[in-house]
Amino acid sequence: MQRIGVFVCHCGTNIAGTVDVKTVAEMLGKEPGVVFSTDYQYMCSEAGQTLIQDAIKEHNLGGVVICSCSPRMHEQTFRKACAKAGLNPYMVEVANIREQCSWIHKDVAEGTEKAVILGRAAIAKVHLNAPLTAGESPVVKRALVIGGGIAGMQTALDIADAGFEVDIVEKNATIGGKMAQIDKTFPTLDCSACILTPKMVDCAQHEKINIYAYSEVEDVKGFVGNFSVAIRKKARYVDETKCTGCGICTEKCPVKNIPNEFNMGMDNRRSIYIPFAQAVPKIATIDPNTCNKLKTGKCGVCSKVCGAGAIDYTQKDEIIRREYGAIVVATGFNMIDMTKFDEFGYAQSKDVITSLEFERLTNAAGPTGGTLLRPSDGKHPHTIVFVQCCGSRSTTENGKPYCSKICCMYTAKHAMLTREKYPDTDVYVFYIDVRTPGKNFDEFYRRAVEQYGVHYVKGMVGKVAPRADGTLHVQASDLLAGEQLHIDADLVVLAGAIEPDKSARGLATKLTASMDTNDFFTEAHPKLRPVESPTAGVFLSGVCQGPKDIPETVAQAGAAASKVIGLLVKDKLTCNPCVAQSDELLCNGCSGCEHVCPYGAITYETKEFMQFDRSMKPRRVASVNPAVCQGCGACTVTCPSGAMDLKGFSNRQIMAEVDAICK
Amino acid sequence: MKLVKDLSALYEAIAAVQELYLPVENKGRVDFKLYEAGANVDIKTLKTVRSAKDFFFTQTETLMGFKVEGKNIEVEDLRPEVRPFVAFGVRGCDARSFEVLDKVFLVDPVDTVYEARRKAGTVVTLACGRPEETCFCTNFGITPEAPAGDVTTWLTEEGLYWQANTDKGEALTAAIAAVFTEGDGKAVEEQKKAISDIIAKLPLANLDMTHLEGVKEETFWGHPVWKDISETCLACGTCTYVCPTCQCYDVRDFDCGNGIERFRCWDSCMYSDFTRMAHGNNRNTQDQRCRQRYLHKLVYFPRRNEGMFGCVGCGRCVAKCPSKLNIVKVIKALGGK
Amino acid sequence: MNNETLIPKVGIVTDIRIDTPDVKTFRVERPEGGKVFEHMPGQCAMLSVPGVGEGMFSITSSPTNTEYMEFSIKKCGCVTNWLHAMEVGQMITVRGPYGKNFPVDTEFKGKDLLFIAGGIGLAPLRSVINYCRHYRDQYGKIDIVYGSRSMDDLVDYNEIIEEWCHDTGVSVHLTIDREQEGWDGHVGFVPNFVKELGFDTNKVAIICGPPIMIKFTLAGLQELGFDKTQVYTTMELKMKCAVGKCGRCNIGHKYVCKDGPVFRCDELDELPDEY
Amino acid sequence: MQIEKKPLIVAFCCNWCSYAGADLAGTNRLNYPANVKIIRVPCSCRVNPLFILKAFQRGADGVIICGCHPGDCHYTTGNYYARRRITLLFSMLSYLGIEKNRVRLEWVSAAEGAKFAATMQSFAEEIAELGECKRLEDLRCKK
Amino acid sequence: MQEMIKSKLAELLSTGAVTKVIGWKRGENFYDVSPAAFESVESLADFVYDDFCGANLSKFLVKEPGKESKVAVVLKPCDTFSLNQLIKENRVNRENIFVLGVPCEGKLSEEKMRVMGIVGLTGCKVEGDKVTVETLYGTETLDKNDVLLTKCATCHSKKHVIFDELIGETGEDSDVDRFVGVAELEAMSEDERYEFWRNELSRCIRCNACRNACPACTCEKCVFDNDASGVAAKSNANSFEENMFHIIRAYHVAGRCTDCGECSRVCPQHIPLHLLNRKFIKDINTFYGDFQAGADAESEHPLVHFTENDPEPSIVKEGK
Repeated sequence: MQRIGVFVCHCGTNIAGTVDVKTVAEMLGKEPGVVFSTDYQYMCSEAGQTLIQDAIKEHNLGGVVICSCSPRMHEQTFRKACAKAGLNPYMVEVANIREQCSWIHKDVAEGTEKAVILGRAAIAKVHLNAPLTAGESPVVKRALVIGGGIAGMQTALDIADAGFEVDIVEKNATIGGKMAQIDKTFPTLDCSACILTPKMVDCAQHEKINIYAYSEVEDVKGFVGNFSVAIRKKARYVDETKCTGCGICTEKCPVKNIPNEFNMGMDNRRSIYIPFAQAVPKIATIDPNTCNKLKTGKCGVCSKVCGAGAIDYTQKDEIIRREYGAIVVATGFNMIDMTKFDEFGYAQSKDVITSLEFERLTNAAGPTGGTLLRPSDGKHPHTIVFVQCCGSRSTTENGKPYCSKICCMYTAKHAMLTREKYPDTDVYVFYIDVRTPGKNFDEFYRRAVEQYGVHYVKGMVGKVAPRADGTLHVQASDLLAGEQLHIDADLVVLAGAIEPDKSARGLATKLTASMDTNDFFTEAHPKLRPVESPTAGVFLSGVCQGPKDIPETVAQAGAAASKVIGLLVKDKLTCNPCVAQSDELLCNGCSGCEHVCPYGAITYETKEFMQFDRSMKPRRVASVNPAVCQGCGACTVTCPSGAMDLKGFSNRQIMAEVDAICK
Repeated sequence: MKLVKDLSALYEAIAAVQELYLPVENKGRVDFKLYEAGANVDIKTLKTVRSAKDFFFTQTETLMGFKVEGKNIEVEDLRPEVRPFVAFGVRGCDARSFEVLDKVFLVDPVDTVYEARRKAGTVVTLACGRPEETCFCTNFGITPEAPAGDVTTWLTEEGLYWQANTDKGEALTAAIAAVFTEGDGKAVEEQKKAISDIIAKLPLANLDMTHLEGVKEETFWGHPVWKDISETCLACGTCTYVCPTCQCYDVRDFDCGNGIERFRCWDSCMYSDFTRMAHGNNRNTQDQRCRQRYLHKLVYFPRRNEGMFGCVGCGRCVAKCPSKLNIVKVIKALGGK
Repeated sequence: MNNETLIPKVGIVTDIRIDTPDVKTFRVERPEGGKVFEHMPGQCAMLSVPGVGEGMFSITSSPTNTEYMEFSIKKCGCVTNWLHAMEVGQMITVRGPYGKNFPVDTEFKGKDLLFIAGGIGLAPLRSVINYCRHYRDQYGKIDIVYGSRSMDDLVDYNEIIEEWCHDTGVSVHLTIDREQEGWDGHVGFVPNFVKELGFDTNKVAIICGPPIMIKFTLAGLQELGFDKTQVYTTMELKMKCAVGKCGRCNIGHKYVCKDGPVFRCDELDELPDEY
Repeated sequence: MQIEKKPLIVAFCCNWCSYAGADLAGTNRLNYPANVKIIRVPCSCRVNPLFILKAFQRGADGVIICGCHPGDCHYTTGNYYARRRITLLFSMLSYLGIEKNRVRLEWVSAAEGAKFAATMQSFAEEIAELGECKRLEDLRCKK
Repeated sequence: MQEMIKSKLAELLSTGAVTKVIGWKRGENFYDVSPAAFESVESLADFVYDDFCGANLSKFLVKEPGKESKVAVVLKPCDTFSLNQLIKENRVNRENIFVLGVPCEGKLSEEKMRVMGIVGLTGCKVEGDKVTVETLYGTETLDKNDVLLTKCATCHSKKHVIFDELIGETGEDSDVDRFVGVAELEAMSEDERYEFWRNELSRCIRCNACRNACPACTCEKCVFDNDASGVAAKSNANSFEENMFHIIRAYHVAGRCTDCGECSRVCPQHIPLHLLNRKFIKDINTFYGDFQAGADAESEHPLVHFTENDPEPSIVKEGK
């Protein structure tokens, strides 16, 4: 029997509005073992925490129940507060009377009754809580960054600058990511490549950074501080150590008609290629799907022209296994497939392009050398229609429910740059809303409208239809004017929604990290832990967590890096003490638990046990590695004798909660 | 001699005055059940699966309740109200078992629940028309042809002969006087004779029990039969639960959420945790537990109760033990056979 | 005798004294004051915590105490853990008294008495000792040999030092198992200490303690010339009903809860060696 | 005092998805019946059939288990094991003649606050229709 | 047959290959055959192998020390599945066991004879499909099929899946549909099923024979005996506890139960407990593919395994 203190939080009116907190405190005060019960405005506030700490000391509390918001919100806060008052933090239970009570019920009587019952369950549980002490596990002082875009690079650089080794795994042949494809950046209009490529070089040259380009994560084992990751280094058929990046092979290769991904397929590359001039690492890669030599065995031109003798057709994928203390996910984004949107005519006309394609069309290194030309006939477009929210903020099947966040600004940028360079061009922007919450953003947008005379039209484009003469008939509504517009455009640019890279879901499974329904990685806490995933030791950087622009990405990258550094500077980590535990005296040795453990945390050994007749009998018994166990409890249910139990969520505790709830 | 020709009329008559329990068949198994019209009464089958001890010593019995609030406790008497009842069709062995149980429950301090039931119950026994090969009650001086009880009955071709033995029996007889006619009782004598003849042929009816007379507690202490039996004893409670005289019980608390109920339930000395307590267990191995069970019936109990054995030879354990271990084997083994 | 064999009365804990690190003494009264029932030295009571369990404990206070009963309880299992966690004012249930008492009014009358206790074994004897001290003139000389693992494990140390040691005709001999700072008394195990003290055999001996201690002390007393009929002891076994019915404490033809817990050592000889 | 006893529903929710989904339902102020009481477990695979039976013993009229969608388990595989275990248990309960709708398993992600509320609403309605659980009750707990 | 087995066992004991034999021993009459341990060649005089050796001896191996000395055990085909399962779960050390496989043509149940109203059993002779029973009250001739143990009437295999030596020949898997009983229940309405099981389970006296005889129930300490488990009980206080005990008993052996039928054989109340176990077996076969526990000593049992495409529990509502 513990001496229990109960603390009921008002949460302003969040709880007190629908739950009679005084009654709750009074009723719970009558529960067996409860020696102190009170209510307070904000338990999580410093004053609230002090109240709890004082009560612990004054009433010699052995257990604390806090009736407040979700334990997912403030359990840690209260545990820490109680620990400061000398109470074991695991003697604290939180009854969720806000998210799961006051916020969903309107009737005070109903809410109060439920709050009391939830409080009772927590009290019943605390009675069976045992002080838990966290174990320790060592930290491997190396980080893995998955994704070599600006997010990944910045994270890697920041970690490496702090003196820790970092590996970057990039699935493409070069790092750089989407930012490398962008022409200019808003709102400053500085050249993207000019600010990005030096960072790429920094990464390549940093003694603490090791880049695995053209590689993918194969599997992930282990746990925070001790991840073991298998990296698949895909075969480039080019010896990295020998290739000088001279590019002769990429000029001589006879297979010429491969759409160049870097330029969004708007020009061609060879079968052996270097994605772009500033690629890092600057190493040629053979595309095995198109290479004649690899497909048919006939050719071998590149091998002949390579002075360094770097071409190796026999190269195989290589699996490298390395240990890491922390993993940062920076898998970035792609634009959604616009061909699904029939109304925009993307599939019907070459002159309906995405904004990223537009970036390439205006980029000096792009297919047109930076001159804005229509893809279909290479002529200068005179009327350009930009369509925002193509697939964003959409409830349709093909669209995305969220705002892609960057489109408003880059569309303003595109419109402005077009008007600046080609003042004879008519530029229309169709928008639902223009969202410009950022430093100098609104000024930038207003400049586009006011100085550059971009026609901003509030309304959505209903139909883009290619005409026989090559022009595009754009049907749209002007919501403000309340009229239908018909525009004959030469070029339509779609600001498509962005979505997480397709590889992210598979990766999330490997990392046991969670994702939301849009495949964005979930953060450990949306407000307070935005760069951590719920899986300890896995951090989030960049758009894989949600849409953001470059400065935000870089900021988050730095934040993720600082979290990683904070982890890596520790020599030991304290483990989650709510882990499984095996009672040797009850264990049958059946190995059921071992089979279901996803972490390989359970091992068996044979021990001799004294029988009642004093003879010794060998028996296999399970033991749990507390550093590896994550506390899911799969083993506990597999165990028929109940030898395996989960600390913090023991059979007795859960049953006590059931009992209390069903009282 | 009193004779009942129409058995259903008898059941109805008894049921009209008291609760009537009698053997009822259910999927080939017969057990004592409360009589209700249309019940599939089966008084020909010799032995019910469960013994008749349930009448007085039920498998579970709620005794009291506790209301706990804060530091306060309130005790509530939850013992059931006992209404007068008739146990019909009890065989001689089970009838003896009541005497055995009396020696435990009715000695000071008297078990009030048992006592109440015992007082409320009228036992109507039935002579064993067809003794079985598992029967060995005669070794304990039981007369299956004329069993004890408040009333003894014989089921003959003529009908059911009825003989009241006690005041309670007379009272019941008087209460249902209308169902009786008079018979000459010849059939009873014939049946007694027939039963005796069968008993002479029963394989276990004449066990040598002389070696159990006047023995001390430690006489059979180190006997090899204990280890022998315990090798394949499954440590289940079948023998104790079908036994009419096994009376060990446990007192347990059940938390109902809104209070605590303390109840008594059968327990078995064959269970490994029977004697386990906070600091040890004085009967740790199955051979010790087997020894306790059999010696209790054959030596300890007689020593305490003027030689009365704690076994009544009903043969249920002989038929029901999953490993076919039983007290007959023990008696024989102790006798050197 | 309580008529309702298994139904307890409610008692309230009015005082809790910490004797040793694992022994506490609880004072129990009726909620309205006064003793829950009368008893004789050596008898036991069933204490229970509803929902947790019931256990048999010897009554440590003397029957001559008219206000309350005391129980010295060592923490060793589920029920005792709960009892140890109790606070004053807590209600528990009590039923009893159970078992045979020490023959204080027959065999012990007028005789010299030798009490030998080890550890928590003093608890059952305290009731007799205080009873005999209360009726001092009815008994001869009283010797008390008491030993424990260490000084801290001596139960009722204050009472022993402040009361028993000052009584006339009462000699107290204390010992602890191992040398300890602050202890200038005897060091050694109880059975050996008894032999060293070398009592004359014209007295009744009462032993209580761990089984191993009882065994060796009994042997020691026999060496000194004691007959088993002069030696009494008290036993502890798994008990549930305390009225000689449930079958747990059955050893041979005896039920410890009813026929014991006090036995004369020659009676034990008759029983199978199962305790 | 109470005119009509509301059916009691126990919901076992895994910490990572369904409990978070329940929180989200709260954050979005999505109403569902108050007779649904949630017990937090680390994972749906922590739900022992004993807990479910215990809940019925104590007077629950319906039990629902919620976990992450298959494939999304925070512990990777927990809900797959849970699915097998729970399927077999439900099948056995039905085999014993206990109403099939007394028990349910739903996958609710952390993002599905609306689904959580809707699920609880529909389950509560279903249980209300079934009424008090008589086939798996312990009368001692219903006094 | 019996003599061949006996001489093999005698050889094992006399050569010191094993120090103990677990077999069957003749008792008071023809059906009274009990499992027994034999430690000397002389003691084998009592050894018996006949139509009443229904008990599955593999369970008794669990308490063997599992080291140093070797124990011989006589196993019928169905018993070998149990042993395999025990080996898989490391409850028995294969190295310390000598398995003598013996053929089985189905064992008889004297209890079935009693239920048929044949009492005072004194003798019995089996000839082909007929069984002639001597009783105190006359002689009866019965169809063997009617008095086969329930488990033998729906025997799933006469093949020894593990043995060191065979006496006679091993058989084949049988094609008897052992799920007929389960299917009949499934076809009933919910109410009918409820009534059926209430009638059956209400007879349970909680003697634990089913549990203690079960070769899969070998827990060091059963949850129902463990006061700390929160579900410990000694008796069924009411229908809930009857249900709970039997659900959990069957559930704990789900995927591990080899369908040896001991639970039904030993139940003094003749509760058809195998129908619970077989329901799980049938469900596992239907939902997750055919699986026979104990068929080998390696394969993972279905509850510690999964596939991503397993059916959802809603299948229970949709189907039968």
